[in-house]
Amino acid sequence: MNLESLHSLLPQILLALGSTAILLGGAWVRNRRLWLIVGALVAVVAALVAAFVDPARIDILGMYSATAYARFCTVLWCLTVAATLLISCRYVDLFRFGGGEYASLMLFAAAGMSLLSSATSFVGLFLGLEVLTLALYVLIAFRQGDSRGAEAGMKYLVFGAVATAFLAFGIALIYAATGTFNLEAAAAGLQTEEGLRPLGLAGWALLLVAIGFKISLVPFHLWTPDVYQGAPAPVSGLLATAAKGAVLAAFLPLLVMTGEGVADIRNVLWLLAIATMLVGTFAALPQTNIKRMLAYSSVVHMGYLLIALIVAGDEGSRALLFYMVVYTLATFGAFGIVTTFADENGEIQEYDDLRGLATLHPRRSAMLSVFLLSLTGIPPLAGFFAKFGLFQAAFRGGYAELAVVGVIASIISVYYYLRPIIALYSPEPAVVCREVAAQSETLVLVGCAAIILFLGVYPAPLLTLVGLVIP
Amino acid sequence: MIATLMFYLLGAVALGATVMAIIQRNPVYSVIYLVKSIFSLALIFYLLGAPMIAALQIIVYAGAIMVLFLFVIMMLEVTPTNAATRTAPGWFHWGPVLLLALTLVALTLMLIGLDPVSSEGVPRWHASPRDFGYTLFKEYALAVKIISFQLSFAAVGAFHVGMTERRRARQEDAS
Amino acid sequence: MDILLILILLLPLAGGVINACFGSRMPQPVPVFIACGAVIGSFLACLGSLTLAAGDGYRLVLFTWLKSGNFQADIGLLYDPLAAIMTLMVTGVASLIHLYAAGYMEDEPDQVRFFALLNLFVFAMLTIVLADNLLLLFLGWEGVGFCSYGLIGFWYRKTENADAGRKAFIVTRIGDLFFAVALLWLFALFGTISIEGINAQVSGLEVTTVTMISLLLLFGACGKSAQVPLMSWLADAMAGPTPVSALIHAATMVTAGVYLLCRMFPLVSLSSTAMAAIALVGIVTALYAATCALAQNEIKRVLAYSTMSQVGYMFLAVGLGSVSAAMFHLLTHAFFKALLFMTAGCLINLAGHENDIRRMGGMRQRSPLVFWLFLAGLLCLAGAPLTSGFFSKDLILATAFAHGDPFHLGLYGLGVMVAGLTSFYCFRLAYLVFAGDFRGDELPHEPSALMLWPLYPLAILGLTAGLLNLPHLFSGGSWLSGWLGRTQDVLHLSISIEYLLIGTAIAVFVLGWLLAALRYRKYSERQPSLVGEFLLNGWRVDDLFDLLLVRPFKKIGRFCSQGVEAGLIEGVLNGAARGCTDLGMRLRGLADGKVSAYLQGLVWGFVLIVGWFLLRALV
Amino acid sequence: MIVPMEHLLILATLLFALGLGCVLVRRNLIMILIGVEIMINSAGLVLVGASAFWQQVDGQIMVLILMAITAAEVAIGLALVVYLHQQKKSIDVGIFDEMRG
Amino acid sequence: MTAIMATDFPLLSLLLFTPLAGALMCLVIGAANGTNARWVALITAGIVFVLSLVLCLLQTPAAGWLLYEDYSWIENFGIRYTLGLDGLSSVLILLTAFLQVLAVLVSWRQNHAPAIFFALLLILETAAIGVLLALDLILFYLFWELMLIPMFFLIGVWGYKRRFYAAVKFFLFTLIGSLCLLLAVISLYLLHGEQTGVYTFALEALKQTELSGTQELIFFLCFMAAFVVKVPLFPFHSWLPDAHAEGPAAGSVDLAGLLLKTGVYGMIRFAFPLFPVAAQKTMPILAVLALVGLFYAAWVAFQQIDIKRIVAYSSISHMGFVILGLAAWNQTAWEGSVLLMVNHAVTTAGLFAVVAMIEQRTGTRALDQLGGMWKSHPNMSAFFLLFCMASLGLPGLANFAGEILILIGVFTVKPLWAIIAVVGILFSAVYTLRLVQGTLWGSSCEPHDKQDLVPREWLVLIPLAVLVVLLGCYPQPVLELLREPVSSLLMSGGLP
Repeated sequence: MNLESLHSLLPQILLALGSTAILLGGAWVRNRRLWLIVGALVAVVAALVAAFVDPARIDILGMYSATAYARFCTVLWCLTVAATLLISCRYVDLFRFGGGEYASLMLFAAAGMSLLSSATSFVGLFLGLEVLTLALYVLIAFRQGDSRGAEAGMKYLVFGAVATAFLAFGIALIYAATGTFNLEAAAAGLQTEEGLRPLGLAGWALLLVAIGFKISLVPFHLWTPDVYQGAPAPVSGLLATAAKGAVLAAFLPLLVMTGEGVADIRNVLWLLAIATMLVGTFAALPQTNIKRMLAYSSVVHMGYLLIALIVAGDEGSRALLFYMVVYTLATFGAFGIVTTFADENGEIQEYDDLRGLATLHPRRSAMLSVFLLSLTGIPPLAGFFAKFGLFQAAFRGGYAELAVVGVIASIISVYYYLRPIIALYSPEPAVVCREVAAQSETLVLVGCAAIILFLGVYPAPLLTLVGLVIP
Repeated sequence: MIATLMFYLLGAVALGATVMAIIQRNPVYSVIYLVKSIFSLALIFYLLGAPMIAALQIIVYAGAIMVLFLFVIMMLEVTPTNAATRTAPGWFHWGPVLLLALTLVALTLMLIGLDPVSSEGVPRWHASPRDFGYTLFKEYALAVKIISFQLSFAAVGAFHVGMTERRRARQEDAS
Repeated sequence: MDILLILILLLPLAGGVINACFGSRMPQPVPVFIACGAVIGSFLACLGSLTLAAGDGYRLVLFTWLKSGNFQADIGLLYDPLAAIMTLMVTGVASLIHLYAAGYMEDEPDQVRFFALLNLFVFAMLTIVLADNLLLLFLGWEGVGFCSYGLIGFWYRKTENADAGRKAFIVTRIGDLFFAVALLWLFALFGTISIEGINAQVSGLEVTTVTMISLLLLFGACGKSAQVPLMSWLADAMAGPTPVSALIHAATMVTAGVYLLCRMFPLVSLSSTAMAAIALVGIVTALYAATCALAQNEIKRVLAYSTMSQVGYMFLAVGLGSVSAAMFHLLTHAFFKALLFMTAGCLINLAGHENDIRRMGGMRQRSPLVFWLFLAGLLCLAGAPLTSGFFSKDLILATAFAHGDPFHLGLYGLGVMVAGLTSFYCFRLAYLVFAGDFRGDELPHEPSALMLWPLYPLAILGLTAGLLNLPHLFSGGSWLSGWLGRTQDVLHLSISIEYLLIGTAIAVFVLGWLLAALRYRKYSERQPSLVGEFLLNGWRVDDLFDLLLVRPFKKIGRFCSQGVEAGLIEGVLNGAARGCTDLGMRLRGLADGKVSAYLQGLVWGFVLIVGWFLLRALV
Repeated sequence: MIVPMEHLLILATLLFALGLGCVLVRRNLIMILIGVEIMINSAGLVLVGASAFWQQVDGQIMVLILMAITAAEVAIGLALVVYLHQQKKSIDVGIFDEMRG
Repeated sequence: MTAIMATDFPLLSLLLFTPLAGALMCLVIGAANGTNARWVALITAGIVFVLSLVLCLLQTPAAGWLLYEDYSWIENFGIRYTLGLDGLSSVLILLTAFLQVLAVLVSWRQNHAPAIFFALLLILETAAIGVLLALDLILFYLFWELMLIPMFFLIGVWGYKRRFYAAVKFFLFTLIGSLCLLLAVISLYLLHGEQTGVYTFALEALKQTELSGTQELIFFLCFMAAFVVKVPLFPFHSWLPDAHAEGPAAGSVDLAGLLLKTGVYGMIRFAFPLFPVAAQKTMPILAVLALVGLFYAAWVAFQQIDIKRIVAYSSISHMGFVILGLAAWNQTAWEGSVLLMVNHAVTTAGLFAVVAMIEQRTGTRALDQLGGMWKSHPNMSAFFLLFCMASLGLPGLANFAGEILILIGVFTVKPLWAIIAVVGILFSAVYTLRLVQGTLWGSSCEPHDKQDLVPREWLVLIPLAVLVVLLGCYPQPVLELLREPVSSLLMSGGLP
């Protein structure tokens, strides 16, 4: 633990210290908005540091790395968390979220995510994941006295704990087989002529369960809609985007490093991808609650991302990262809109309650439409190029069948994405929701929508960037 | 030789205690059985050359975590009567689940069995507390720090979640 | 001169368009003036440009209508003797009819529409006549159909009228299809659709092809000319105002088919089979219509069937190879039939808007003038000696006789028989309308002077038009045949045979008169016999068509819309949608809210993964 | 090594399966958490065994990390248990099915 | 690729993005006041119309692109921003721009969120123009899909009772087709990249790709899936009647006038030249489907009660005619097809406009409740009659010119097809006359609004009526424009 390592870990340190500081400060100054803003600032600063301060060294104590890829992810999650904080301004007042804890836990989660996606050893991976999960346990059940929040927290806790156990046992098995926690070395140690060693396979099976839970792959997805529905909308947004993205981001190098042994895992992933895409899609069809729908949609999108993971290589990684960014923007935005529609009675979740909101809130409705259409993958929104890159990668990698299943899923997805939009624009209003969005909310959402539109027209910058950072 | 025998003995005890812990209807008994299992595991750890871990196992697990469990159980007065499921008795679910667990065990064991790890000729090894501490605070210093953060935030989280309405309201008033 | 030629077409078009667009904004008599002026102007232009037509005719191209690849259709006029005579007749008769209509429609609030359509109709008819290519001819051809649709259904408030218009449009359009196919085929063969071009190139064609194309043209002509089997629309078309009946169904539209066949005569005449078919269609129609006319109760329907029958004669003439006979009959028929219809209009007014001859009678007392005019028309129609109808009909029959072979002699025999029938129903009509006392109870509605005035020239023309092509027996020079350049149509029969033929014709005429006089001089109410009923309904052809065409069409339509569209396609789609939703409901049911169930799902997933890996490791 | 590695793995696997069984079968939230503890214990067993097998301390340190993490998790988990109990007066996970579908 | 008119000014982009800018203006200016939005939309549409008219007049009958723009865009995927304007596209763009002006006028009284409504109309215009200009497959696809969104909203938000059903059906149908297209485009791109090492989506480059017979067939079918659904060809037409019946008037005008046309354009510009062999091999199938559709739609139209649905099915029937012309694969037929497309757009737009007016005045679209409109609304009825006559193919009016060219072209290749198609003309007469009969003639229904045409409606109908007559009597200018593009497209496809 020397200065150089600390220097390389600067963003994460900033996040951790910032969260502690806010926690302490929150005990004295009970001003909710202040701490949210401070938290967002800290996150942004961390992101800037990660983006522009060259790390002293790449390898940090054999546990983490400061590669371009890791820093890119750090920036991404930091910004997401900052956005989440900004979007919660009105929300925290509305539901009287305690002063500093909320912001502090968010930052802590950001630290966890950033550690997670820069992990180079199983120990680092495990720690990052636990930091993230722990923060989320609390955040999901953050709204006091809300029985749904409590239920969601309980469900996430049970699953999280079981997943932790699976992860631990998987890591233990792999360690037993190879004698190292380093991802690369472990992968090499598991490799034999014919593929992975059986012990490695057993370990991987356990790891897959844990990861599958975290990014909600079918059949480990069942908790997802309940938790998303019960959690506060901003937290759901974070859960659906950064929390999943971080795990995927950690998973990508893991898979890349596994080398040829990946062939064995690929089959399982192939199966999981197809099951995830289809089951998620069909289950989303009859939903009438926008948060649940978005939950199932996130399941489906994880299936799409699995395609990129399976393809791997440069093409796959690029497609994955691009898709992840675009998906994050859109999903986050959608949850953000749900956040802004919340009032004292709770959040507006049912489609029936959305009816006719467009006449009252044309801008937010338009933005929600943009987000949902981007998720559908309709040009000229970023979602199109994301899917385009994905399918193209799938074709190049020789997984045309996955692309076809993906296409089928996106066709069906039209139905459930369009339902809330039509509800929004229907001429006869259901309930009168007169909540005016706070400035910070508008700022963040307009930003998301603008980026989605921009990337939909001109995705080249992000594509180039992503091409630079792939592991 | 004795160590080997001890291992099997302790393993059997651990398994037995665990089974007992699982099937107890009263959580208090479960916890007690679990402590028994943890003790046997700690001994096994010792036999495997990990005295520090064995000690910590007893201190942390048995001493802290299990006590915490007990504390909560006592606090909530979770007795067999009111902890029992409202619907069918626990046994009702056991059939399919046991089948599942057995399949799982069988599958995993078969997988493990396919990959024989030749442990013959590996000498007994003993990690001294000194080595342990040295590695922990040298190589894994970062992990230690993260864990300390983690624990403090766990405290914060637990505090937040566990806070009663009344107390929260009082806090709100204060601000 | 070109401008005159263009004016022939342009004036009615302009009149129609101006009336259609601005007529309703003009003060009342102006549209009528415009309409009448346009047609009369057209007639004058026609007279003025007549010299152009002599000899081989004159060709004028205005602009290119359609040009694509090697296909080219111009807006071009071909003004040759045939077209000229036809143009003259159309514009002339139309002028008179317009004037008559101005009187007839005086009280009609929606005059503008009427006159606009009437003008357009004349324009369309002139387009048929003057077109130098088949596509332009087709334009007129269809235009005539549309205008007749609008005019027949002019009194649209009564659904029957509108339906009659629709029937006319659709039935004639069936014929148009054949024409269209012939057009396509001709283009495919010759690479041109110019009438002259085609007629110049036909000689090299195979006979079968010619036969096929000619038959297609024949069918096309049948539609417009109401010949068997596409004849059923004409009788219903009487639903329109009387001037319309006069214009469309006497003088112009129905003659379009005859004109087309004459136009394409160089092509058609190459195939003897086609010629025989044309003749046969003609005679069958003549016979059919004559029998139907025997039993009709409405004055205009009688006239309508008589038109059909007379047009049948014209077809017969074409089939016999005598263009001039056909054109001769066409002309004379135009005059006296227009006269008849318009007088019938007067009669209907006089009878108090009563159509049914059973409720007329004694009309002579109501207006002797109309009686004489109507009688003049009837005499022409019946072929009374020395009237124009007599000469033109005689020429056709004589031509048939002159061929000499059994087939044509048979045609002649049937023709004579039809002449007898014609005479019979003409006098039946005359007796029922004029003899005895008035049987209706409506007050007369005196025809205005404007309605009567145009009748005189027509009556005179009807009675004297025979002079146009007077055979040499009557020391005539067959002027029409000469004008048309068809000297081969002039018959050179021996005097005795000519006298024999004339004698037969006169005898048949008298026989028909006598029989009619015997039966109808005294009116008596009687139940129609079965045969009468059958004839009254036009041999129940409508029912046959209904059974053969309309009902299957509707049935298939129902099958398509209910069976295929709503049942199959929508069914499959809805089924798929429901399948998806059901699957969705089932999958969503997996998440039943219970943690235990969720955990089991997790473990099942784990088992599957491990199982799969085990399989991989074992194999 | 005092015992073959396989035996150790078998013992651990059995423990893991027992823990998992506990998680699956019991509906008492506390018992579920206890089941998770058993599972994590079994992971620790493997790690210690592997540590002995490879003669490295790393595995043991991982066990320590596991313990700490478990402690944190249990702290939050039990706080949640208390919170849930406050709300519904029960810690039976089966009755928390307000959200479904 | 050289352009005839060498100009550095990006005229095409200007043309393309003017409506988009107008849409933004609509949203900004019109948010508070609906009238502003209407005027912005009208003015924008007018500007685009004038622009496209100018471009049309600039066209020379020479081969090649009049204007051509090519910029680097997304290098990572080899996607370029390539636009090209030739006679074919300029004719269709002019049509689009023209109809868009009318669509704005038709929906002038739209009161539910007018700003968004008109913005969507303008976005739709951009998309349609983009489709007609794009020469890069992904650019094309982008605009192709972009057409969906505004149309979806127009139907789904401003439609009638079953609007969600209709909108989703429309969206799903077209999306299924276009995703097939996307997959094929991607595979073609990869194949081309593997063969030449150059990864590009440029149409010209992709034409050079060497394909095996099966590959070509599969790609072709995927391409056609998108286009055939849009056209729509039997049996993929099921979305159209619903979309028309449930959509607002402007939606129907655009649907019939713009969207359907892009399908045929896609075939001519992309599917046939890219896969000529497969195209020619499958032509008979296409022709058979076209013919079946021609009659089938006519029969179904004959059974409809809703007048809007009758017009919708008549669209399907006419588009069958268009496709039949394409299947003939020769100059005359193709020119006829494009001409018929233009004419049909004008005619059908007129029909939908009048139907909307009828519905506005009577409150119903059911044939059995209507009748005798001529009595109360003679002017409107006259226009309706005119459009109906054009629709049933009366010579001298718009549709006939195209139909006869198609028939002539088809007859020289396959006489039987032409003969069958001729019968189709009769069928169109049958159902169209039923439509006229039920609305204009007969005893009068009691319309609650006795007002005949108002000035705005005159403004909509007169241009359409003039065009209907003009295109029927003198379609030569359009045909001149089409000659070169069509012949070069035919050449690149290889004449059989």
